[in-house]
Amino acid sequence: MIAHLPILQVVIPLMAAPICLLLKRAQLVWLFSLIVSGLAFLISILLLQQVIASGVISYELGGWSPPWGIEYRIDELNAFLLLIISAISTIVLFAAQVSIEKEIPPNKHTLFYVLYLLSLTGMLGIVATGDAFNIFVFLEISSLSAYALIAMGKDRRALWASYQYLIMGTIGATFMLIGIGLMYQMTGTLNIEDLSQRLPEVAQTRTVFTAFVFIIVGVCLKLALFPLHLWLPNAYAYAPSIVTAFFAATATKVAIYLLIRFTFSVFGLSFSFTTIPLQSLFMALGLVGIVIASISAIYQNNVKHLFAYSSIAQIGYMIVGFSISSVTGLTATLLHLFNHALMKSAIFLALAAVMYRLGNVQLNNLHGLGRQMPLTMAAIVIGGLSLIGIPLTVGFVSKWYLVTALLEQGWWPVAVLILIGSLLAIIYVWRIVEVAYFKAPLANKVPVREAPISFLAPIWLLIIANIYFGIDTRFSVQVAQEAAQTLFGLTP
Amino acid sequence: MVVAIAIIKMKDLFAVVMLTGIYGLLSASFFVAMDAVDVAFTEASVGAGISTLLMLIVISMTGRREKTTRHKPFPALLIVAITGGLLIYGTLDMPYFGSVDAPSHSHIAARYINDSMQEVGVPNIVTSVLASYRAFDTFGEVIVIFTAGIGVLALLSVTHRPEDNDKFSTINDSMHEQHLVVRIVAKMLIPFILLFALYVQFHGDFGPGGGFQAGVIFAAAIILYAMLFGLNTARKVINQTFIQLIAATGVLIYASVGVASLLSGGNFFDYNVLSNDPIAGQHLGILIIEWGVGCTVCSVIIIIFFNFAGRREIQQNNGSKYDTNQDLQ
Amino acid sequence: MLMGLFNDWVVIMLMMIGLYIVIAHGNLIKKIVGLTLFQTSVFIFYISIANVEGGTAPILADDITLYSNPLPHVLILTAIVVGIATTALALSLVVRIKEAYGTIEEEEIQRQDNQTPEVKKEGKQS
Amino acid sequence: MLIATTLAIFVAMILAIIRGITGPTLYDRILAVNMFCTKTVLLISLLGFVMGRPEFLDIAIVYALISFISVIGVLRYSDTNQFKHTSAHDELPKKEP
Amino acid sequence: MDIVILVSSSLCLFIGSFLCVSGGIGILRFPDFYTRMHAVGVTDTLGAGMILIGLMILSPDFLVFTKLMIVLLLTLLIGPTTSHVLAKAAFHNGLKPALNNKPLKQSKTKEPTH
Repeated sequence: MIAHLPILQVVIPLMAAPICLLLKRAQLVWLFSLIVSGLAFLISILLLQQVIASGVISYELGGWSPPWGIEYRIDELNAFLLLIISAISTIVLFAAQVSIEKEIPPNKHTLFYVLYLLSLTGMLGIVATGDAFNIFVFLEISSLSAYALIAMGKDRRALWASYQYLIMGTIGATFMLIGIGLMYQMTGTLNIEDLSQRLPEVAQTRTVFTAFVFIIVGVCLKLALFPLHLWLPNAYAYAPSIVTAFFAATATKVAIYLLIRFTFSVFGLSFSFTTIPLQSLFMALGLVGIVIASISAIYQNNVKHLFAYSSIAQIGYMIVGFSISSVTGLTATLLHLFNHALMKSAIFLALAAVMYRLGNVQLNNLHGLGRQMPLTMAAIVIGGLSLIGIPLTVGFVSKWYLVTALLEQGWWPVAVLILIGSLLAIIYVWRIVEVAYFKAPLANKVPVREAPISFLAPIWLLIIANIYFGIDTRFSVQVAQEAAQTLFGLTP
Repeated sequence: MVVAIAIIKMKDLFAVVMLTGIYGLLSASFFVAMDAVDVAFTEASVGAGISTLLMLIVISMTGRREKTTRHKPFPALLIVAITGGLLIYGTLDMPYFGSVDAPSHSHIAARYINDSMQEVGVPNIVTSVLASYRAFDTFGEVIVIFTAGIGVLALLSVTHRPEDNDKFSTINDSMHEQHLVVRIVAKMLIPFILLFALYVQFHGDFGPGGGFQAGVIFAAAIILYAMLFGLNTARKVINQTFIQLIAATGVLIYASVGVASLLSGGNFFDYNVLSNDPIAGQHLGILIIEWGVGCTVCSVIIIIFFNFAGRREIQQNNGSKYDTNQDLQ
Repeated sequence: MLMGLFNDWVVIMLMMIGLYIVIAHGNLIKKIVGLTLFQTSVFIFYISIANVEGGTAPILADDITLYSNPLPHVLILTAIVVGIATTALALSLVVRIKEAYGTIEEEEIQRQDNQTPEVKKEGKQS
Repeated sequence: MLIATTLAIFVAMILAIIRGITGPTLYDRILAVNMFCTKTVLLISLLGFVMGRPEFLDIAIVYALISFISVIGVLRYSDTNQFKHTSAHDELPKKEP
Repeated sequence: MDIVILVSSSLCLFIGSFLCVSGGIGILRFPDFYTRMHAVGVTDTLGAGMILIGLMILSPDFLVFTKLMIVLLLTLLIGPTTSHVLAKAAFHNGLKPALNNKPLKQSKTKEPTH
């Protein structure tokens, strides 16, 4: 069975989804999807071990050899991403049962889990596959379920947000489809490995250039890179909180993965970074994204909005790391990927707990919440500190690597801008701290109790992970470094 | 082309949808002219049939007129011009239309054309690529449509109370008294359509067709029935839980082929191991997965249609939209 | 060269018309129509990639040697399904939006959102 | 002859499209679409013959069916909407005599 | 024998295409909905029938013949039915025929929906 792990990784949650539909009872379905997600997590750990021990795993679906059939190809980068996604999914699912009780009508609970599992499948499928068109198909699975999940939000604006996301997402996916079509036309293949070998022959043609631009723009639409980010804040803010926690930690990461995969593995380093001024373009967009998104975050009154903008800013950091195009820079990006998943899922889960008790997350309703829900608010604060990049938290590690990478290249001004971004992060996190701890509770409000244990356990698990990986960086740094080195074609 | 431009100009959404139908038909004819028969088959039933129908239902719920709002044509035109210009720039180095020696035809497609008969044993190359070489893509496709079904269910489904049903059915019946001729013709046609769907299902190995097309046609027959004899009559024939069951079962049938091949020692979706003779195994595998596809597609389309149409009836009967809204929340 | 690429250019024009409808129009259903148009044009683009001069449909027969390329056909079959799935979901969203907002015009929805965000929130809470 | 017929059908299709675009009433448009569907069925049957592979008539059958279903759908979902409005005041009296 | 087949099929095809084109002109030129409907309904059914019969004469084997037969039956069944339903629906919804040079009524599309 060990040889079949790559496919099981994707197929187990996939098959679980229709089974869930058959099970009907929400309690049972929750337990079942939790088990399935846990199983996926287990498989991803095994896969990562296997990859680190013995290099790239290739799995031929249907027994057809790669360029003809579809191939699953797992290297360090994939395995790392699979681990992040399935881990976050499992942890978030713990809290799901209680959280959706208040946010989704009871007759739709089963459907919620089905969609959740489908979305998980889609993301795992995108990451695991080694075939360009298969990426498109799974991208659509994950995004269709994402639209439906977001639209399940209680507020009517969730519908509108979901619609906007749908339009943007579909345009993005169609752009990718055009790009894949152009690549196919020039090379006659869809397999990523095969593409990377055949593309250099035709790299100078204008068609390949166009294909590259279309794929990158398509991915950036999904990624919510700065000028194309408009769908993200609303989608995150009005989705059911549990969905926000899951997507904030995983969806954009998958898009980053796609970006890295296409630029490094498919088109190759020399093409991506020399033919096109990608480096400076991404650097500029990333920086502008950091600054503008952080400033917008400061002016938000809805805490979910606030952290959604902060997500856009964090994407900016990852993009900056990516655009340095050195091993250290890419390591920083991958590290930040991992770390950001940890902190954002913790924060949004904590917000889900607030939502559960309070019914909303407007900033001026949080008055004095630090005393009423001490553990939850403490989690938010630690997550926030991590966003700022205080030492001993994960945020520090990745920023440290990022700044190091920048200094290696001698780009002082960029490093300074990144530090300014951190200062802005201090301001918006401080706003929450101020309201929650230093303002008296509103007079007319019913006091709320601490969140139930099914919230606190996963939240604090994530927070502890936040601190643990902030102190003991061996695991994450090692994996990220190896993945980055593989992508640059160096043997670790 | 003309149709497309006309679509921009039209304010009346109804006309727009009709033109979309025409556009679907046109593109399907183009597919036939380009030798893509399977695609034409699908596009005809989907583009011209199902999606037009869905849009019509939605329009009947939301109103027909588009407001003459202030468009923002300039930035849009700019974006469109940039993308279009880029694409045209990209086409400059493309192999010319229809050229035989383009790289896309020579690399992997050549094996499909030359060897698929020996390796899979199905005359329709599209089917053999779809169901065997790239079976996982097709699996993904089934999951996509399944997801859409679940999504629509999550967004639109309403719990039905028996007393509502009675109220609706009276209204429906009065509505349909007058369409006597159509009803008789439809009664003659529906069995034929169902039969034809089965033919398409099994004939997919040899000619254009297959699970997806068959599913759509089958669903179309049931939609026709529902449109003419009232939604509730159709609901009595096919009940909602049952149809969800079928959708899920279809996916599971498909997946079980993969699992079976896994258990008998091959890779996922490796049909060769399903039987002693590889070709027989391929045939068996393709047959079963086509059934899975057919089941899922058919039931999902029925789910989508029932939910749209059911939602519409409730809206009409309640009169005020706010009532429905509260009903749902 | 003009003839060789003419087909592609027409397809690109179609795509761009679709995209223009999506971006420029405020009516939600019109946007979806535009999206369908855009996607269908991409399908046409793929199918014209597959075309081979003098070839026929890729169904094996004894006396034919030149077939058009089956792979894009397969891809487009999948993509059509994806397209209808997206359309269905988008339309169901439109129905819900109409119920919740009473309109399907983009600008009105945004105006409604901007007018009463806080009041709405408070209402939900109580 | 086959090709000539194909061309003739093309012409008819174009005329139908023009009516579909200009058509002043809704029913004109439905009529145009219906005619267009019939013409497409014929066109596809003809194309099968022109290209020498007449096996593809299945598609023509599907088109015929789909055209029927979509016309019924159009009528069902354009009609009943108005029925409710008209039936209240003037539809019923008209039927009685 | 061959020549007979060729001539008869050509004749059928010719009549069919003539009818189709005239139907097309009819739909464009006639003054109101009902006359257009007449043009289309009559020519479509007959034209399609003729073309299909012409093809049937040409058909190489039995399977093709059967399929053409099915298409023919479908058109014969569906064409008149749709025309009927369409005319009925139009009439019930208050679309008046344009009689005696009266200006064309376009009330339908303009009718306010409340």
